[in-house]
Amino acid sequence: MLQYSEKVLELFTNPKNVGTMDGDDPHVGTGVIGSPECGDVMQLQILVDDQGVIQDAKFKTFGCGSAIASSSLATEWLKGKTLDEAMAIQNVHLAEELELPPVKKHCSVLAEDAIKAAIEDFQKKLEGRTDKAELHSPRCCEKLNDCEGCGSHGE
Amino acid sequence: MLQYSEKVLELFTNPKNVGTMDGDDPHVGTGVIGSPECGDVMQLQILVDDQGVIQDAKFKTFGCGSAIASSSLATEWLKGKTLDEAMAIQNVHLAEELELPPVKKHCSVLAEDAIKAAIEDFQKKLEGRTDKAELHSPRCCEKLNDCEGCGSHGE
Amino acid sequence: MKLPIYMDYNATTPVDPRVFEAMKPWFCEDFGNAASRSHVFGWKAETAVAESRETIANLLGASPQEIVFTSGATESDNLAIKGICEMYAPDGGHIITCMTEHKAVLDTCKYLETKGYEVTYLKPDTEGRVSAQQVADEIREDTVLVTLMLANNETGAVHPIAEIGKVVREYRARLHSHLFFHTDATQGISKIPFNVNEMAVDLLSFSSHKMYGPKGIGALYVRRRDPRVRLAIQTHGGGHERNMRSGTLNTPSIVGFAKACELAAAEMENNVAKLRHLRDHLEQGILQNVDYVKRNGHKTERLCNTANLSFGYIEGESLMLKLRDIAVSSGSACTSASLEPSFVLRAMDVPDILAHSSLRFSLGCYNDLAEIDYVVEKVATAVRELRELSPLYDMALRDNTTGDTDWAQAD
Amino acid sequence: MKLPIYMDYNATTPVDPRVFEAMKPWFCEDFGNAASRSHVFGWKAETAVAESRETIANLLGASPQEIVFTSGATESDNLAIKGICEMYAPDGGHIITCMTEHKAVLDTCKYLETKGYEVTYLKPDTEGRVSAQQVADEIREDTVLVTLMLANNETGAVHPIAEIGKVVREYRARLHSHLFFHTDATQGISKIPFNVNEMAVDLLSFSSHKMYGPKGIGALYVRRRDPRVRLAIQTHGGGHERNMRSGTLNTPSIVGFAKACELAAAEMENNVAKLRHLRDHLEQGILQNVDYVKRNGHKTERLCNTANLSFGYIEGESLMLKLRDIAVSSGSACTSASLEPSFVLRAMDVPDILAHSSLRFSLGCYNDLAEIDYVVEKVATAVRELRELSPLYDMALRDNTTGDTDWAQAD
Ligand SMILES: Cc1ncc(COP(=O)(O)O)c(C=O)c1O
Ligand SMILES: Cc1ncc(COP(=O)(O)O)c(C=O)c1O
Repeated sequence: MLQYSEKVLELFTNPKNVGTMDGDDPHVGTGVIGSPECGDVMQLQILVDDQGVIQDAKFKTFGCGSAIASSSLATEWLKGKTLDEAMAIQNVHLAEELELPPVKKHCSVLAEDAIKAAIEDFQKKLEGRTDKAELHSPRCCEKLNDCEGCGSHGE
Repeated sequence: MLQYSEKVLELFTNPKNVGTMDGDDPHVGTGVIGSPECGDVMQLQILVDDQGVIQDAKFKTFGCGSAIASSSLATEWLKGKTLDEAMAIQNVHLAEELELPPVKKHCSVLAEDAIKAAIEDFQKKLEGRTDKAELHSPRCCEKLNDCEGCGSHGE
Repeated sequence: MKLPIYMDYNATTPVDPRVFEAMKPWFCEDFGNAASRSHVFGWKAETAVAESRETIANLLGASPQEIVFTSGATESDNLAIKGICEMYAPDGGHIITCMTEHKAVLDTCKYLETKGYEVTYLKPDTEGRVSAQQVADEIREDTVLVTLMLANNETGAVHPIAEIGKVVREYRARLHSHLFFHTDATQGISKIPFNVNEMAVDLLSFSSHKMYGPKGIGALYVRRRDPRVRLAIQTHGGGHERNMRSGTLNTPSIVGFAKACELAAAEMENNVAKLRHLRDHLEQGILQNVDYVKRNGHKTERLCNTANLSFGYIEGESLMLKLRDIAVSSGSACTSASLEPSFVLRAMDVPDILAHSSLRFSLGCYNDLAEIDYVVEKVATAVRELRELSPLYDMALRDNTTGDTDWAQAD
Repeated sequence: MKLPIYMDYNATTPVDPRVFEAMKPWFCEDFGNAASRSHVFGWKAETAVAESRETIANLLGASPQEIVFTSGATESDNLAIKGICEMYAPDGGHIITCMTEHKAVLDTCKYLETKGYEVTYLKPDTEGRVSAQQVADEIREDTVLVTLMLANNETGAVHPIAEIGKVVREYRARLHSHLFFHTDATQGISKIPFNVNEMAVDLLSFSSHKMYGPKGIGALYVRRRDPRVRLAIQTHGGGHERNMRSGTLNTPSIVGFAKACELAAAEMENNVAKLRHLRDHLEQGILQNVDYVKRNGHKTERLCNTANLSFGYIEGESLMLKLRDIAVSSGSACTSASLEPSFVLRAMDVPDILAHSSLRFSLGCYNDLAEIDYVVEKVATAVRELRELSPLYDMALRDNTTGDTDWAQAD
């Protein structure tokens, strides 16, 4: 556990937009990213109106404080955005806003991926494709080598 | 330097019988034992009367506190003894009296050797032999291996 | 109640104020170098070291000459393992250890593998223990060292050291070989009564800062008789510590270490009873208030102060963040950037997801019941809140998979 | 005046009370493990270690990442020498050192000789110094390490480190080889302003307890740039200290070490002036009152606090016994049972008998002029009394051999 920024702590303690929507609703797009074995799973859902504007967003996250804060922030940002605007959200924006330290960057990557997965899921539905939302392996799920400053040499 | 016994300290601080006699006097026997390189040289002299009784004894010693105390004690013990009695003085007697620790045993060996050398020197003169007293290497002058508790691994 | 509450005593302990008192004069006043043979400053230090050595030896049923001072258990482990291997099997040999040892043992063994030694890493059972039979099965003619810890730092699981010691002795006699038994007793030594002869160990590592003594000082017990154990020197220098470990002796810390051992000997029984009571109270309290909790490590053959629990469907680091005013540690390694969960839990076949969900509570003699109650309450709330956030919890309930795990039950 | 008077600061120093004050809170209150990443107890310790590292680095003109904490200079020397040799010349190579190095260096080199390394032991001049030319003359293509101390513990003689550093750099560039320069700066670091870049050293060992810090903590400076120096691990474990030295960090001692470095930096100039004044006063006082005294070590290129003097015709141990209320050390090794006089003096061609007659006075910042006067008086009396007992003094006077030695003169 690292020393978290104020912003992460605030969003972790009082997360916004926690919840689940009906994944079968054609207006809902669902992205689930991560793997439990790696310690992070993010589920992010968007409710899109007929104008392609995101009316609502919800998340549930299994993961560290930064992961929870990143997903909460992502849902906040999504609300009111068009899908194109939503696609433009990048992990660096989230990381900067939350002042994530380098070792926590992957949490923002995860959130970006979850946004994209949710939009993709929504678009598939729109196009009549029927494959279900499934767990995506996150891009960042590689063993990091740089263990300088790592706590595993605990005691 | 070791922690010395009371007896060694007393004899070191107030040594008895310090001095030199005339080595050419036929009544005087001189023993010189040790080597400066090894850190100990004892010079022990006896004045023997015509009855073969030691009337006086003197020493000078270059060496540690135990060496000085051993030689001083030896001179004390010699006075009034016959040569045969003097020959019977052994290093263990000196070591016991002075409570020498094991690493200092060689000081008492040195003193015993010095007694014997002085008597021998006197007897040579008596027998008319003319070779001069010379420096004998002491029996104990070997490198000790047991360095347990040695201070050379100083700092 | 003072916050934050420290419950990470397996990581390190505070120095007992009585230990600190004992150390105090040795910094500024009686500061001599124990190797200074020529004056009273040195003699005083030397005497203090000798007395300390005796106190420390007494705690183990050892003799003072069998205690070698080191800078801590890491150095002790290195000295024991490399010291034995290089002395008795300079051209390579076989070592038996366990997958859940401390890194100081494992990394040393891995190093020796690069030097031509073969290492068998025993796999513990799901409760974290190895059996004497497992050891017996692996001993070979060229086995030179069995190194197994007394108690595991993460789970508290205690190995059957006495039985293993007996096995090693038997094989040594039967094979007429140089075969030695080392135990890293760092976590156990102040919580489990220990006698090196009854346990039949030949070498034993431990560290002062895990038992209310100062950091930076530890010891290696090295048997002198039946058999006499020799070690290849690891730290060369003036030849201190019977040539097994050179360097100026750290008098204040040695005195403090000895005081800690003296107190451990005198107070172990009471402390153990108290710690077990507190730990059980904590564990039962949590199990009564939280479902889907798994206990890691053996239920009874376990350190009296340690509870390692996995909380299903939530991640350990976020749980710790909820418990910010309680100092515990997590089986989720490193930072969550490293995706490696605890290798100890993994070796016990704890699924990675449960390893990521684990917390280690390790109690100490300064904890009390009020703190335990506070922690139980806090943990229950935190778990509830995080499960509300957890997609995995939803999925498990939906897919009805909660029954797949063998959750612990309150007694 | 308080007796006994301590004049053996090269053996160890008392902890400065300001250092002790700085250490205090880290034992019982802020006791966390700097490796505990999951709570504030750990963070506090980690921060203290980081700040300490910076203070220590500053004293050397190094950067904090270049400081590796060890248990003392002995361990630092071992880590530097074996670490370099095993990393850059695993199959053997050539080392240059000097006959008067500390045992931590010499014994490590001797160990490496048994592993196939070749070691050149430079002979110092009669004043205890080696020259950069001597080093240059011995560097070969397979030379991997030059290890020479900054200042000698027995005589205080100071080597020309900057010049030697330059030579090593030149050869490294010319030979395109892995060639490094290590200095054991234990005795010099608080008495000689030192900058690792100006001196061109790649590795530097030192120990806290020689500079008014606590025992049991030291450091190794390991250069990170031009060139980046890597070391073979000597203490395996969790990978602390950028994997160069594992084991729980000793926070209180690290904090104390840093405070000692801070004070050294701030007060070095004053201390050096004071120490030189006291030392010269002592030396001149003795030379004015006692004849047949020889100075061991260079007169000017010498630690400001050290005077190593041989008193003709008397033995060192008996002299110390006369000076029981003054704590000094003797070049007569061990106990007089060992017939080995100091190997340092021997390497300088000091005759054995004068080595047996030598005393080392090493002063510290708690000495004062009144003590110096007392010591001069005591020494003069003791020498007179012992010469009255000395058969060698008689013989020298009788045989008129006193002129054979180059006795020191008062200025
Ligand atoms: C089982 C075990 N062995 C070894 C160590 C290492 O101890 P130290 O850091 O004091 O060297 C520890 C704790 O750190 C431990 O828990
Ligand atoms: C020059 C030198 N190097 C190394 C050491 C060893 O230091 P430590 O005993 O702190 O390991 C000392 C003193 O003991 C020393 O004087």
